[in-house]
Amino acid sequence: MQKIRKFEQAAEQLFLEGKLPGFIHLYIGEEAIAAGVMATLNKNDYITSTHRGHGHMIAKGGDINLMMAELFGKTTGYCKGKGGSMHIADFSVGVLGANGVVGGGLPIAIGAGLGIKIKETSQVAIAFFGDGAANTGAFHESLNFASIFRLPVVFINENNQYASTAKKQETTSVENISDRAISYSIPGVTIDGNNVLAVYEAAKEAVERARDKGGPTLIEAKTYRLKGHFVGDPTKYREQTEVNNFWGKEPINIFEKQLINWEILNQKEINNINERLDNQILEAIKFAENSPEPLPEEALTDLFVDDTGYDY
Amino acid sequence: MQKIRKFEQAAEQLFLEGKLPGFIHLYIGEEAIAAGVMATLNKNDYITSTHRGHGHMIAKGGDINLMMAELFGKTTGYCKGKGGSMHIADFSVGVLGANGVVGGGLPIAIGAGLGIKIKETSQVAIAFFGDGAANTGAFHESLNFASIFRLPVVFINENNQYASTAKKQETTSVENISDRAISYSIPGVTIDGNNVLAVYEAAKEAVERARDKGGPTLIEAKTYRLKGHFVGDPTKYREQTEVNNFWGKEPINIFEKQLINWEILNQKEINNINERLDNQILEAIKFAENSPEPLPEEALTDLFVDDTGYDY
Amino acid sequence: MKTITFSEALGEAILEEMQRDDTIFTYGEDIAKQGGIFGAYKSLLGKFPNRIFDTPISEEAIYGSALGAALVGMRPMVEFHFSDFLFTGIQSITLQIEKIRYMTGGQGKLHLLLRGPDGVSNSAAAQHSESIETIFMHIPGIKIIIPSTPYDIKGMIKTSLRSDDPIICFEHKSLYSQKGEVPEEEYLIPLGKADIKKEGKDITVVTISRMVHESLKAANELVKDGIDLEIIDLRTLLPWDKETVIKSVQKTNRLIIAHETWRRAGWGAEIASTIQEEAFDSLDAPIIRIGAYNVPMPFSSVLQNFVTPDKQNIITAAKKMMGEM
Amino acid sequence: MKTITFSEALGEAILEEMQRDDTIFTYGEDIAKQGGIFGAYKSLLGKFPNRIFDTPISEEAIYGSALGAALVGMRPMVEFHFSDFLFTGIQSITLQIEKIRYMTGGQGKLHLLLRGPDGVSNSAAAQHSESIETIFMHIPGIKIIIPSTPYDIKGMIKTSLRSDDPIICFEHKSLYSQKGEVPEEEYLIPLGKADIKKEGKDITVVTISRMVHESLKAANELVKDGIDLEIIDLRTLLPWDKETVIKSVQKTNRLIIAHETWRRAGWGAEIASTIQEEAFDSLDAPIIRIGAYNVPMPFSSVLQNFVTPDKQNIITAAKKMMGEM
Ligand SMILES: Cc1ncc(C[n+]2csc(CCOP(=O)(O)OP(=O)(O)O)c2C)c(N)n1
Ligand SMILES: Cc1ncc(C[n+]2csc(CCOP(=O)(O)OP(=O)(O)O)c2C)c(N)n1
Ligand SMILES: [Mg+2]
Ligand SMILES: [Mg+2]
Repeated sequence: MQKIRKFEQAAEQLFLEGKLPGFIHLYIGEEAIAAGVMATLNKNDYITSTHRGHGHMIAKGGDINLMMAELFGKTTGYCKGKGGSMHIADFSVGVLGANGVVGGGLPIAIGAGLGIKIKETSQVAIAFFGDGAANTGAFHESLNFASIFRLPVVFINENNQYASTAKKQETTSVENISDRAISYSIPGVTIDGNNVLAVYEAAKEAVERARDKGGPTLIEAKTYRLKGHFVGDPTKYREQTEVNNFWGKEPINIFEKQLINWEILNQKEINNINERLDNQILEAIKFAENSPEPLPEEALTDLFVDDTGYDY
Repeated sequence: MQKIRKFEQAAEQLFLEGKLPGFIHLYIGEEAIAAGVMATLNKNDYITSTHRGHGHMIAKGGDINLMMAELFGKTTGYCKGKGGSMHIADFSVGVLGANGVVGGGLPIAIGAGLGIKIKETSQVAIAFFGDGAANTGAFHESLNFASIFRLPVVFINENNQYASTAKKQETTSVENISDRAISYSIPGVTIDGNNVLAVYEAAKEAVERARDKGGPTLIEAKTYRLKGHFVGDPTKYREQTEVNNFWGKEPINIFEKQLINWEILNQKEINNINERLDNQILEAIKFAENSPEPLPEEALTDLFVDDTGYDY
Repeated sequence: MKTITFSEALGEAILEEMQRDDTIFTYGEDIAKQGGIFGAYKSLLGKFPNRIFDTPISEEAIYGSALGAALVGMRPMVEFHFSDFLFTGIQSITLQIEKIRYMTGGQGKLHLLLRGPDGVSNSAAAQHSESIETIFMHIPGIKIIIPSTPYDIKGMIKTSLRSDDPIICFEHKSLYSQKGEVPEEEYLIPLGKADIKKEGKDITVVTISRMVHESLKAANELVKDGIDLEIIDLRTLLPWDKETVIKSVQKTNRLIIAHETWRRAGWGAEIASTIQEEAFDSLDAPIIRIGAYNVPMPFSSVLQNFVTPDKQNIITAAKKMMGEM
Repeated sequence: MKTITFSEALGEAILEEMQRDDTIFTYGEDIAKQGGIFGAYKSLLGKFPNRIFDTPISEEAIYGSALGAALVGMRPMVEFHFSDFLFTGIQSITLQIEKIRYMTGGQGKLHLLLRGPDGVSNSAAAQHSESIETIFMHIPGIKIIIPSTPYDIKGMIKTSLRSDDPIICFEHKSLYSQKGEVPEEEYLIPLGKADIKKEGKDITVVTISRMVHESLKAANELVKDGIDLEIIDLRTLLPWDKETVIKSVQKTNRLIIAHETWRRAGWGAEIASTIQEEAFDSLDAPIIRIGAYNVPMPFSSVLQNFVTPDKQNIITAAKKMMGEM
């Protein structure tokens, strides 16, 4: 979680300094979801991510050097500078892509589930998606499809209460998004997405069910988007008091206190971790800054495996 | 109902005789739904229909001469021969089109509802759609949209247990399609779609709620498609015994018996009605057969209101 | 005359027409609360509370509902957020809006307007950078406007909001902040009429949107090479103003077509094919088409700039055409 | 050699490849129970129960799931039912399948095949008659095959099921029942290679699918007018075989492009523009494009026949081109 937080803070700062191009959507405040879910997965399990995907990548085992380089658009980045923040992927650790299309990852995740089912392995596929995405046609089609074929897929709704400028209740006609599970005859549960242990427990149960051929689950993890929709968002659609209030409930602080209370870590150990992470982030930035820009002509590669005869 | 039945029987026969081109999807066995719902509407209320739309047209007050002519592709038809069975419409009686796209009418219906809401009239819009359509993204988006804006729309699901070759339970992950109303916080009800009075009652309640700004309702009318998906369908995906069984439950016979039992009509009156209808159908066929084919160049009209400068 | 931005001109058009005609209403994602991503709705903030609102992320329902609303007598104007997201609801356009009037033998008037940003800007990458106007030029049933200046957007949006046909309007992201002169008094611009943004005698350049400005820059630079471009801004892509183009080609005998969308099977191919069909003997050289390389838009600005056409492509093409390279 | 239908040849290809490679599986609407609307799945009835199945009517999920399945190592083949219904799920293709490999810097192999019927047939009307291959030629990221004979479909589907790139295959409805010769032994046809279906010296006709057969009929009839057509069946539309076309045009000096899809901004415009760019001096006459009138497909067979191009359009164009009309 802390690694995600620090990565995001660095990304925010770099963006505000004008060092990063494009759009950046920060995961600050939502880290417990990625961390809790990914702790239940193996490396060869799959996830599909969203436009707010840095946290998923890091928690699934992505390399922050390659991530940072991609944010900079450098040739050493995960996508050789072709994707950027919204399209980071690392198929080798099972991240089948962030996605700039709201709801775009859901059909891909069920496809991974379909592949797993036919291959008869015990992998699972996780689809992360936002509260706004729960109103897309892709959501409905994907959940029905996954249920009908009892696919090993877990749907993780990150309900951060906003879809860019729109409050969840202004656009979403159901109190708990998990109630929509009824429409697909699958288990649905709403949990505190700021409590990493609660996330872990719910995800574990769902992932085990999926591995045991018990079919999909819809988990709604309630959280809050502490930052603007994207870095630079004027955020005129909500009160600062609301934001401040949720800063008091942010997941990392809560979990740190628990770890100290339970005497699992002490403050010194936490400081050490933080220091190590700070260094890793600095390393990542250095790696990215020192990496070369792509050559223009590299734009004409990577579309097809075999591009014989193709006119660019 | 009987008018629909007879129209459909005629259409079936004409198709099998090779007189009608294209695809014909018959409403035989489902007549009580159109009849029951339309009895609750005014002429200036709107409906959107489906590929199986003859029944909706007739019940909403469509002219069977113009319908039959359209099935023949004649220039006197509702669409001047441009639409055919799957695209019959009569905006003047509020039928905003049959639709060859499964789920295609749902967004149109909510748009009609939106228009009504903004105009502040007390009209309503009805969306008819099949069990198969309940698995499309359009269904989900439309119901959520209608709920959020409390639109005066009633969603009538015609659950005839098949989506072409697929049994409802093989593709639809919920026992009752009306249970999906929960996902949109709107009333949902399942009724016997072969009982015209039950349809009427449920529709009446929903239509009144819609007119009173109470928002949308989802009604699932259970019925059975007594004929193939389209005329000519080899229908290898179901047993004839199942079909025979449902012929015993078809709506017209049931309702006729009730009318006789309650002494509302006697057999003679029924025979008279049937005779009158038979004549009307014969008239319609004659009208259609005697109507001229369109001229080829008429293909290049009706796209735009103002086609200045447009190259066909 | 006043000097205002493209966004402001667009906002003025919407405001004036909504005041004039209360059947016009407008909706989409993220437009009502902040005045729209690119500021087009700023002039509407606080006005018409029932006639401007935000929707769920449900593009098929959004576009399809515009059709339904038009059929019951309203004039909906929908923002499609990013042209890329037309794809998430495109059946409502290509299979419904574009077909229903024809299929029903001319019943109904589809007075609806879909509009929103398109084009490449600032490393938005592959899913937020597309220009897909060609699709709508190919599939019959919706008119296409693509204005390039504050003057044009205002006059054409106003005309569109009075039209009885469905219209889609693409606004290049880079244009919103560009300024230009707009008359104080009301005016309308007819659809289907190109605007010659610069007269010239050597080469006709047919273009739209951001590429109009790139063409003007190219023309400026080419002066020193003694090459005189005539720049035709089509403004309306469907129907496009064939007469104006042919007349120009008959004068210059040379044609370049410049668009930002992918070169392959882009609308430039339609113009080129038509002109070689109808003015074959006027052509002194092969028609040159300029468009993006046929790849998705990459993120890195180095790559993005390489893939996206600009004035330099036009300069190079013009010189080649005049035999100077 | 044996003589079988297009459907049967397609079925053979699928069966052989599924037997050879157990990562291939196939799904769609209404394919498993009756052997497919056009019979392509008849040879699979009862075989591979887990690898052929029917889905809900959820096109966005269907097409998108093919991408997911490919990314986990499978080779999905999806039927899109009618090409028109590509629109109800097209974001999964245009925004996902066509972009993900590029966006991720070349990660992954998208071995997936989308296939299904397209084209005009028997008054199916506006929502069931479209040919929309041009869209995929314009938006980069998927290869397009459009075979016209039993021999071609078998060899090209087999090749496609072994390809590591995403492919979309359009099969004209009128072809399924057509018969042709197919070798007993296994064969593959490489993608990207056109096939000269008839050699000739006067006019090159570039075409695909049903229009190949119309062109052959036209060629037959034109013999008596002393006009000798060379008919090039592109077979693969992306990448298309430019070399073969240019070589032919250098010989005949005349080019007709004939497709069933709408003429305006159809792929014929791409071929025409490219050839006038790259073989300007070989052309003795303007290139003629043949395509449907720019309207949705009407229902009545009188209207449908008027809108849809056929051999007569080719005959007329050829005569005009040779100065005989
Ligand atoms: C199909 C589509 N429509 C609209 C957008 C523009 N958009 C980007 S993010 C966003 C809000 C998403 O909200 P949510 O799903 O709750 O995710 P969050 O941003 O809160 O993580 C919107 C509307 C998009 N990217 N894709
Ligand atoms: C978007 C779309 N996908 C597929 C089809 C092909 N199709 C036509 S009708 C049909 C089945 C529809 O089932 P249902 O909604 O239950 O209606 P019913 O035919 O039973 O009345 C299918 C799959 C279509 N017309 N549109
Ligand atoms: Mg959200
Ligand atoms: Mg059904």
